[in-house]
Amino acid sequence: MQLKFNEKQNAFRTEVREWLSNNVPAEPLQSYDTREGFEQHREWEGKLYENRLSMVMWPQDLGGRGCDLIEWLIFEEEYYAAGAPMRVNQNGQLLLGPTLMEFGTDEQKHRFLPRMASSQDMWAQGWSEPDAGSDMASVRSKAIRDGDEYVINGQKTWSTRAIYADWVFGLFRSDPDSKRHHGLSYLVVPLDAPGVTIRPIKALNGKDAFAEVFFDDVRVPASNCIGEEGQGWSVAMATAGFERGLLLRSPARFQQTAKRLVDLYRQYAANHGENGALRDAVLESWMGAEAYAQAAYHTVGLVEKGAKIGAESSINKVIWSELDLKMHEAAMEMLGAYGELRGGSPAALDDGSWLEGFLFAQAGPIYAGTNEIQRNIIAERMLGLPRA
Amino acid sequence: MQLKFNEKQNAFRTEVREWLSNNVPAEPLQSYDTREGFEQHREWEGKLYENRLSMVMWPQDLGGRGCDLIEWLIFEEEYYAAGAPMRVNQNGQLLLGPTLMEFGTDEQKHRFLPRMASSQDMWAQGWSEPDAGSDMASVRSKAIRDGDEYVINGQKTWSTRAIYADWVFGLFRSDPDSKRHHGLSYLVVPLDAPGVTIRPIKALNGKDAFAEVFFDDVRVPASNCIGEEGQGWSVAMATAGFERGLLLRSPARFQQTAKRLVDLYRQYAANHGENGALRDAVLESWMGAEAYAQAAYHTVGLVEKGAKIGAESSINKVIWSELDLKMHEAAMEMLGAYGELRGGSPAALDDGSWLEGFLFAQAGPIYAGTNEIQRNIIAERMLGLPRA
Amino acid sequence: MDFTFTEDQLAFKEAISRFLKTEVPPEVLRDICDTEEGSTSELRQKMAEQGLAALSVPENQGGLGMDDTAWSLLTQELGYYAIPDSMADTAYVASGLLTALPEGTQQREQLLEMIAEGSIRIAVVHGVNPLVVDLHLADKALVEHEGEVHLVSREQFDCERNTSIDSSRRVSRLNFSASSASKIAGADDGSGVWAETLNRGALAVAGKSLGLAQRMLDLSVDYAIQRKQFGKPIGSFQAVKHKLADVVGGIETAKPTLYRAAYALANGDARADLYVSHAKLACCQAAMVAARHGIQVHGAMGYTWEADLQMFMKRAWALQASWGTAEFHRQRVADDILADGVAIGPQYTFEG
Amino acid sequence: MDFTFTEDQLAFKEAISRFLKTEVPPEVLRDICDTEEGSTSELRQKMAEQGLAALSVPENQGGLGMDDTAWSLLTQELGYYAIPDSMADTAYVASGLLTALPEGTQQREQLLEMIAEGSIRIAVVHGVNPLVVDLHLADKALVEHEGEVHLVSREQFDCERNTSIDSSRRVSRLNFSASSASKIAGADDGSGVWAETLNRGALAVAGKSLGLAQRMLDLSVDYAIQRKQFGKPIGSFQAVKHKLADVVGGIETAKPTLYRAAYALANGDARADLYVSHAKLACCQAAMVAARHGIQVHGAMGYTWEADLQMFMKRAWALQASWGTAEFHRQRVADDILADGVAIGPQYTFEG
Repeated sequence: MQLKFNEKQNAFRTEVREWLSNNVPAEPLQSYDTREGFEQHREWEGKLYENRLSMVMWPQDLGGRGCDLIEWLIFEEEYYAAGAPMRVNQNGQLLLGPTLMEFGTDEQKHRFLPRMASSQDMWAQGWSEPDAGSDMASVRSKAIRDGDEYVINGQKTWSTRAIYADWVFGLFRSDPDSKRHHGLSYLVVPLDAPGVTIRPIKALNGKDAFAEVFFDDVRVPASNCIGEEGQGWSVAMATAGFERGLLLRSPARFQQTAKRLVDLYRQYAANHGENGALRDAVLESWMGAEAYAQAAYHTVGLVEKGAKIGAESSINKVIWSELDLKMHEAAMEMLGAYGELRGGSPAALDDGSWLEGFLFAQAGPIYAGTNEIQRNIIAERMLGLPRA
Repeated sequence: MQLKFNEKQNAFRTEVREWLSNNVPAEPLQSYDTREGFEQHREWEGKLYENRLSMVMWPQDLGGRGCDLIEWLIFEEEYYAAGAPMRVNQNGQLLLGPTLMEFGTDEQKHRFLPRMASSQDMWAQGWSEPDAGSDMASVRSKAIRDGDEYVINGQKTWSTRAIYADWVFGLFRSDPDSKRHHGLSYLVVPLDAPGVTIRPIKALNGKDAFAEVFFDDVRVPASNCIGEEGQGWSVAMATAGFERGLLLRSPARFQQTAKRLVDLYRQYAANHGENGALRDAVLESWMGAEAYAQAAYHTVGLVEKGAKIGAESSINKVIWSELDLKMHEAAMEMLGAYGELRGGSPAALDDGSWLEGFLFAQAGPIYAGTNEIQRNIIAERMLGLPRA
Repeated sequence: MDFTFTEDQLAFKEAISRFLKTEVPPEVLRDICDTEEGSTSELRQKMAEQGLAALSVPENQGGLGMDDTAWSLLTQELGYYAIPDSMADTAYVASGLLTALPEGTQQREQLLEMIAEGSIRIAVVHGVNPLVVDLHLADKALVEHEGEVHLVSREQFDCERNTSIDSSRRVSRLNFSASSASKIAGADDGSGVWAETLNRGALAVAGKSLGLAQRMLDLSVDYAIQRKQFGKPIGSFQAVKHKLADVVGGIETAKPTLYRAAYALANGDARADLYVSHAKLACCQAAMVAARHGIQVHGAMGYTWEADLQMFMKRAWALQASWGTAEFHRQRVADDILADGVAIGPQYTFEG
Repeated sequence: MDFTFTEDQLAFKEAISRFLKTEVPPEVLRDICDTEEGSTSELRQKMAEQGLAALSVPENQGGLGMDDTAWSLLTQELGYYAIPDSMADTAYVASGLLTALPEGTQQREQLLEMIAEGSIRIAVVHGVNPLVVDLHLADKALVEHEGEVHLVSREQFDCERNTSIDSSRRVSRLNFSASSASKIAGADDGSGVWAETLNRGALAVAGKSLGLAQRMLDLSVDYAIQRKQFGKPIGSFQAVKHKLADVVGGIETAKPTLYRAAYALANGDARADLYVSHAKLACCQAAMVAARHGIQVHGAMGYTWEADLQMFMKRAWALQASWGTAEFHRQRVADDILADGVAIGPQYTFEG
């Protein structure tokens, strides 16, 4: 055990820190759930990419800088500490990216990954279908092979920011007689292809954060299939752990929220006096975020020694999502009557940022596999409890 | 709505209060989970009975004084406020008692109820069987009719204090070919009958609080059957709500615990300073107990106007059992390092009474139908959610 | 001892419930959210016609003279239908305040009559509740100032508009200059009146929160029965059942505290602060649990604007700290039950 | 940066685990509970032979010179098997205390050698931990007195015996008269030493609690798989699954905090108090959750003396406030992270 960073790691931290302090926009970008904000974020991602700071763990020739997991953690720490913008292309970068790395042909990798890292291509995911939700294998959309093409018909839903994005990826039933997780293929589809219709779905905050994507005889070349035809389920599952795992929500995000909460409490206590229950909520938040960070370094250490991340991803998912809720609930309590105010309100204490976070935190236990599903996975895969 | 007691009610309260203040033993009785303590409690129950204060709601001719539910609540309030002994014969008085009232013949009522009220007969329940637990219908013990008698073979378990008790009641399979809740009969069996063997089960606190009861060709007269032969399930179910309902754990019990917790906190704060989190735990406790009390008066008001208690019993069960846990957890935190000490320890702060309560509170979410079963009942019967 | 409502009270509540159900279905609610004013005078007028405006105005001033217990039922209905209107602020809180002022206080009888007729909107402004709903529509405001009661007309105060997460809830802060002209009662009369008013404000929030909790439960139950996953209705999964069972538990234990508090207020109970704060905490907590479990049961659908759930969740969140934060009310409970020689324990459920 | 253990450390832990599993199965635990002494010299001797006694005694005094991180693994094993012996108090806490005293301190080297040989039991007595395990068996006690370190032999102190809910845990309070004869270090040296000692005591409790949590989880999983109800293993019910999944979550997030704290202590980190208190809170909390959900999953069986679960639950409850209550440790966390200008945030996970 050696809990010190080496020189290379320290140098990388310094470089990232300095670059961010010179480049993070002084004014927060607009919400990436709006067209304008989306493009602002695309621009920011381009800037990151230019400095090889978009996907630090990707190989150099695909637009990254070949960092290891420790360096990635360092990057994340500095990124969140600097208050840099939210990452807009994570569905591509974190879900499709690793899949392409593992299953993509060389041509596919070079075609998609650098443009994904730079956000020249923005990606939406098409995991869910109506009436499917957490049941990912109940895919009804079809992609039938016709010569060198697939003809796609069907519907995806809960595609994050699909109305602004350029591409969508997902599972399609390429064998029309198959059931459940058999006979599926993993395809990528340009959202401007003829036959694609996108209908926005407004989120809690009133913004078009999701969309339904309809496919009506949409044709894509067979080269848009990732992995073997009919093997889509294994292709998707091999990296599905990533979505739930470490990369999606790095500890730094929650450590930064915890730090802001500590600041909010100090301010609260200065105005209203100490409050034991709120103090404890703040301490619990800080400890929860810190424990998650330490667990991440611990896991990363094990991974570097050859261990595989398994159902631990599910533990992380449950922990950060519930931690995020608790932190925002505590913040709302401290804001008191002003907690309900949205940004732009003259009486808002923080221009509505805690409120926006509170709303988004509500989705945490739902997206990327509901916490109920995660708890089933922990119980069944880690503890060996029998399926119902 | 009229939240004032009338003169009769106030007079009753005064009578009970005075009688208790003159008669409650100055020294706490020994635990009723010991032979000696059990007999001390029997004696106390006899004294209550002499003054018609054992089963205040029962009719005069069966040993009670014909009180209504409001008067019963008043009795309970005074009883717990006076710190009077725990009731040792509740399994008989609250589970079998109402069943006899509804299904017993006149002969059965007069034979059993007054002696039950006075605790001359102490009753153990035989609801559970090995491998049955919360699944009450999986009865395997048999009671086969042979002329004017039943011949009983089988085993019951979790019979509270059965090693000290005089009688046991429960469901037995009188039709050997029947399944689940069909073909059961509700029988009462003297524990000194030939063929009955009792093996104690030690509880968490080390005392013989439960027992397994084995039946080996035990013969009881057919007149020991309550209700019709083969109708045992309906007989038991008609009043099973009572166990989970209001009567088993009156709000007064928890209000008294909450009051003690307030006292403990005041003492804690005097020694260690105010503590916001503990203060809040204490406030929540008081509010929880008070809400339960108010809900009880509300329910009683509705019952007096003709409403039936249904799944509300399950709500009560969940609420008081979890409240009791929280209160005792808060108390343990306040006792700090001394919380682990049992009665008789020189350093114990409260002679171990909070610890005993803490141990007993652990059983709350389990006995009388686990809280998981209760939540199923609430969801299925009150909300109409489909069974699995 | 009778902890139930009369047939008349229940019948009135039923009538109002039917009326609101018909007049303000979720579609109408959505339409009103999109208006500039956030509230419509038609709806206000219709509610007045149903008797809501006159409910607790004294009979002398043309009202029905009903007390706080009636409002403990009706505010639940206002919450259940998430009525985008500050009717209770005028007809319950302001009316209660005016009634409590000495007879003959300037404009007292006249304003009460107008409330009963449904021809006036009066906002009540108190430091504990800095964001005032529908202040921009108010004809008059009754304002707390150093314990005194001030009455100001719309043209005499500034209204700083703010945007709530609940888009049917239009909240503003008031700025005005207190003067002897605006004062209608001094601190000697005012202090007691304001204590009562604060309790009414909090109790109205409690009742609405409880109604919201019930509505969120009902929406979630419907969804859980109808929505299928893994080939079964999700309501058949224990995780869903147990969450909704906990919502029921929260509602059922909060309900009697609301009624208890209303009774205390109506009968001048010396411990009304304690009971009101208990009710406020319990009802708001029930609503928070209903919202959290409700959205979880709804899954991704619950996170959308399209599902009706969001309108009720947002109202519940907004009401959480309205008329006193949780800490404010916990402190009031503590001030009572942790005091020396206080009457607590099983004998004092009602007569403390 | 490497947040993992070496092969050697893990192998040593494995060996101790196998040894304890064989030597102290639940039956033996039950037998020991019934003895008068509550601990056996045979078991103590065998543990010493395995190298536990000498583990962190400096090599100069015949020990293995291993640091706190080794103990963060081994205390988990002591907890997992609920070892009814105060070995860690002597071999970790007392040994650490003596090692930290200046060389040449009266009896220092001699006592360390005896610890390494396994020929002495030394109790550590500090105000934060008034109830001392196995004090009645101790040959010596190291006692905190106004920041000084006092060393007293069994015949020089009174031992007030008390009965714990955990019947294998024999706790006593110590009474003695401090004198210049008993003093082996003054407050100048002593204060820093006691601060470290308190952290070691708390960390040993944290490690044991985490081991207990894991054992309660394992027992509950076994039970849930084997026990059937309504025709199915109860482990197939979501309510049971989700409870046990939460126990896993508690354990997995507590574990790295334990290692982090041990590393801080071993390396003289200025914020060791913060990390130790975090670990103590997280590990004790994990054990409390494992106990609560464990008994619930066991149903009535969990409430009995017969089910093994009870031995582990009781130990977990008893350890909850041992070497500092939750509030004591929360206050230490608050003292650090709520202070002015403190280094918190994502960049300071390790180098604050």
